Amino acid sequence: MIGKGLLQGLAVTARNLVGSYHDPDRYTTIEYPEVKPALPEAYRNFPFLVAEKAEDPLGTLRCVACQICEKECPPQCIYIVMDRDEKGKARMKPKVFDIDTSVCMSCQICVEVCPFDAIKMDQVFEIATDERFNALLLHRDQLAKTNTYFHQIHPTEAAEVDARLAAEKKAAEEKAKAAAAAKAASAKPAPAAPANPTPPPAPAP
Amino acid sequence: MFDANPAASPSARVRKVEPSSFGFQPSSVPPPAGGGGDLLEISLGPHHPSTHGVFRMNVVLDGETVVRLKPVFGYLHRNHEKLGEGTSYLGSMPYTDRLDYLNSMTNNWAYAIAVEKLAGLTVPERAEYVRVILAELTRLLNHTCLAGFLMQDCGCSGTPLMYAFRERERILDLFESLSGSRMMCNYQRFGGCRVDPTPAWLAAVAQLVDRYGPFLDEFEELLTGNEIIMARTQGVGRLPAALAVNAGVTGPMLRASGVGHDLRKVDGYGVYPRLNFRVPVGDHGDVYDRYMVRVLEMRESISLLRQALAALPGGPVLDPKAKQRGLRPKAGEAYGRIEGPKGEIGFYLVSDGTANPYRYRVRPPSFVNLTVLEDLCLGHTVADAVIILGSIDIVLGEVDR
Amino acid sequence: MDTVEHVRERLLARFPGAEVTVVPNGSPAGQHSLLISAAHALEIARYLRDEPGLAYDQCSNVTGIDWRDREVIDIVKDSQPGAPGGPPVVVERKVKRIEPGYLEVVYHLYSLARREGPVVLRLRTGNRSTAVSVPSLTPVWRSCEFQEREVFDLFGVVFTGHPDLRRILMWDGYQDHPMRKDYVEPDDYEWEPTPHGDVLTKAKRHYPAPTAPGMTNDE
Amino acid sequence: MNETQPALTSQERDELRRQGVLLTSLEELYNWGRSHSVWPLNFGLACCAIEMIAASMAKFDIARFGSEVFRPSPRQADLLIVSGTVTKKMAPHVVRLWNQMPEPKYCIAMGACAISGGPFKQGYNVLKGIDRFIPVDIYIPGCPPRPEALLHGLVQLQEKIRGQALTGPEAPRHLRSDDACDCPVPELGAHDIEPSHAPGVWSSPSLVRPDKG
Repeated sequence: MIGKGLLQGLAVTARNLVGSYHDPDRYTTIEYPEVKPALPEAYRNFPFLVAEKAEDPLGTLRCVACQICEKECPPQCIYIVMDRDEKGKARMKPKVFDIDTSVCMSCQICVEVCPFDAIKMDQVFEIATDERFNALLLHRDQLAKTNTYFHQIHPTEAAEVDARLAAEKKAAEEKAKAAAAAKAASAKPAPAAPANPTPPPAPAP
Repeated sequence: MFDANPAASPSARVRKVEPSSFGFQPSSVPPPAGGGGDLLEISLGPHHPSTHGVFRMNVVLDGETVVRLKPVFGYLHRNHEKLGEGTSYLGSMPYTDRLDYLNSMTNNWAYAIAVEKLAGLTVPERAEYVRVILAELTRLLNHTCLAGFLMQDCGCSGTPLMYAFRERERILDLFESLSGSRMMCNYQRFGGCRVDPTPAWLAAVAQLVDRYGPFLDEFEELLTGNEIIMARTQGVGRLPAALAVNAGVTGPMLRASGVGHDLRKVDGYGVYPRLNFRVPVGDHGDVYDRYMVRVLEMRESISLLRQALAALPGGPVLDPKAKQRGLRPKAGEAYGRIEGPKGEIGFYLVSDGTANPYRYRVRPPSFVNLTVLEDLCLGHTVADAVIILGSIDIVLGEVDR
Repeated sequence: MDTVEHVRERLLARFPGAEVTVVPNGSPAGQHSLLISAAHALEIARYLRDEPGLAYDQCSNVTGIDWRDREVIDIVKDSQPGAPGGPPVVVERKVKRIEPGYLEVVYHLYSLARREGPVVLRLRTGNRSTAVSVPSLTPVWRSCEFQEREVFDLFGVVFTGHPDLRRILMWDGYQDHPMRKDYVEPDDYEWEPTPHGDVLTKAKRHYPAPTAPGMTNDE
Repeated sequence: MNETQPALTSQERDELRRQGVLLTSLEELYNWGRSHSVWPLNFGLACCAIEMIAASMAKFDIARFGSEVFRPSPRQADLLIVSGTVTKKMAPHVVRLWNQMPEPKYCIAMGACAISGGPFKQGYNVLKGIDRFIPVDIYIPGCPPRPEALLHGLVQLQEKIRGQALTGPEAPRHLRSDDACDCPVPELGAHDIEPSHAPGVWSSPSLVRPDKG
């Protein structure tokens, strides 16, 4: 019968219309500016730098300015300059750490390649602006956010990272202690085997 | 000429509604014999609501009949291949998300397969199953949206697309909670996947799979038997099987023309040989068949998802020996391809032993499928050209790269 | 499974004069390819498609590769007259020569009917500047039509016998072939706040000379 | 109406409103009406266009902001959402669309590509930001921005519209006679588009980078 399919279709739309008043499966609108979306833990937008202490974020950055992320960033939106003292010796922290959010594609590769867990992905997405140049170029003071904040947005990952860093620190300390003990022991009787302490791993701040 | 897949049961080939069951004439009009009358040349696009992006067709019309049609490409040519040659192997992975931006998961997978071939990497079994789950979710997402867009082109403005996007959001929520991003997942890695899915996530997938069947029933109730849609799409844009094969057409469009060619069966990559599914094949090769094949494929995807979820083994999802950063494959080349929702998506990589590929080539299914656009549109009205283009299922990010 | 050697033998049996060389592939993929001479390309392609035992009915992928000029060092042995009366001394010297680059077009063929493939065909041009034509395989496989146009557009390979050889991705008045390795892109590096590598070199032209030390807009 | 010193500050106005006194100037009424009927152009470029469509669909429902009327013709649109990568081949068309839109018109650059070329910035056929040719009102970074981020950008734009004075030098373009609203359309040249940016529309601040050392 001609028209049966049409009527069937109209029944479907009618079902959806009525359903949208009582069935949450059919009424899916989120009232965005009033109701904030429930972001999943994994959600990522732009990177930020993890700092240990809220009172001195720039002094306690985990970043050691090794520039791996700068090199690996596919769209090249990271710019790092190592902080150096008067003699030119590296202070192992960034003097300049810029991320151009007008280029960043939120791919998370900087997070994956960072050996120091210093850069992580933020979840702030309400960043529309009318300023083209400087507002979109984030400097290290804007990027530095505390570990507490990291725990708030990615609790599982942050707990993992903290546990790993603590374990590494402990292992490093024990190794240093053992090396010192071995040195002290070997210094007196026979200076045969020069202690060859492996360089301490990641200088965990 | 071609043996349809033996696994495809006859029921998959059944046309739900025979074209003769209603009184409308198909809209295909033979081109005028004498070529009399004035010809009109118009340019559809690059800004046109029905060209699925910045695609342009230069159409020559006799009255309302298309007598010549030349596609114009390049309005979204963003140099994907050139950038791929300047980026490391890992760095190209997020770029593949942006090729066919509806289906980032399958693009990732195709690229990962190509690199795994090039570097000789193996993939843990759990990762293979996770890849199947994600690829089939992507297929559901793509085909649902395509049906919505196609109906938009037919003139049902809004409603089917609205329903399609409602379901798409549910799949995107899953992608987002797994990979962190709605569209640009950047999830696959060489030798596995980036994140291990949690049991809660797998339960959410199972729940979605359970409700997708009823949604498809409703969607089909709305569209499949609709007389206007049948009148508009049946007999329009017929693609003969021989031409489809010769013109490199792949994916649902090839299968709608009656060729049972599906890389999941032919190449048997991943764990597809262990899963049981049928390959739907069309009989007429028209727009309606292309729609129908996709709907049937979604039904098979649901079954595939159920099997993959049930058989998902434990273990790691990423080969710990596989190098991601600083991968330097031996000099040589590899071509890896998978059955994406739009057809055969392949990556051809040439390595010269350095950290960046010497040549990085994407074989884009929708670009090659467009080869037959003119053949399909000749003799039809300009309104039919729009739905023929819609049924080819193009995404400009992939056509122009 | 057809091996390239097997396909090569069949081709040589059918076309005795043709040059068909196996190009080995060093990667674990192990997919070797066949380099065919331009003179017989169209015949060979037709044979590959129509011969029932081969039936490569679909050309899936067509692409170009730009191989730059390579510096090759040959070791040449010269014999020089040695000490008077003694035997001549063999002196080895290294001779540098430039192996001219060429453009290469790669075709990936599959057989849908026999579920076989891929057979990878390669065609090479004479050099990168003047002798850049190869025969078009579009008359054999329609799928080459747009892909060969793309290779023409981005690499500058001229396909003789192509029905509609125009630029496809770039606009018509464009003159460069941007996928070539020696392509120089236009200079629009006015605002590059995070440059390094090549981009830094290119962007530096646009930076004003620092007037006073420490004058930056970073801090 | 005195431009330099408004009779009431906005705090005083809010206070009066709380006390139940409704004070509305013509300007406020006019801008309120304009800001809640911003009709975008139905124009998608790339990936971000999908998120723009998603924003207009049931879940995010841009109709709550009065912007659900996506017009296929630039003659009927108020807002150009540049949603995706603008290639050099496409740039003249985008500028022409902008010129065809009637004043008052606004432009949102949605996503990294529209702002600066984004991840494809170094490509030979990619325009490094649509603001090289069109004055952009709101930039929404992200790749792609979530639909909520687009809605947030739209709210910012509405606030901007509400803050526009009707007279004086800060008045919107359509109320001034001195400002031409047409942007020069670039030409497709032999190697690049010409010019590579419109001098009157775009100029970058001078940039001194510290040495990498």
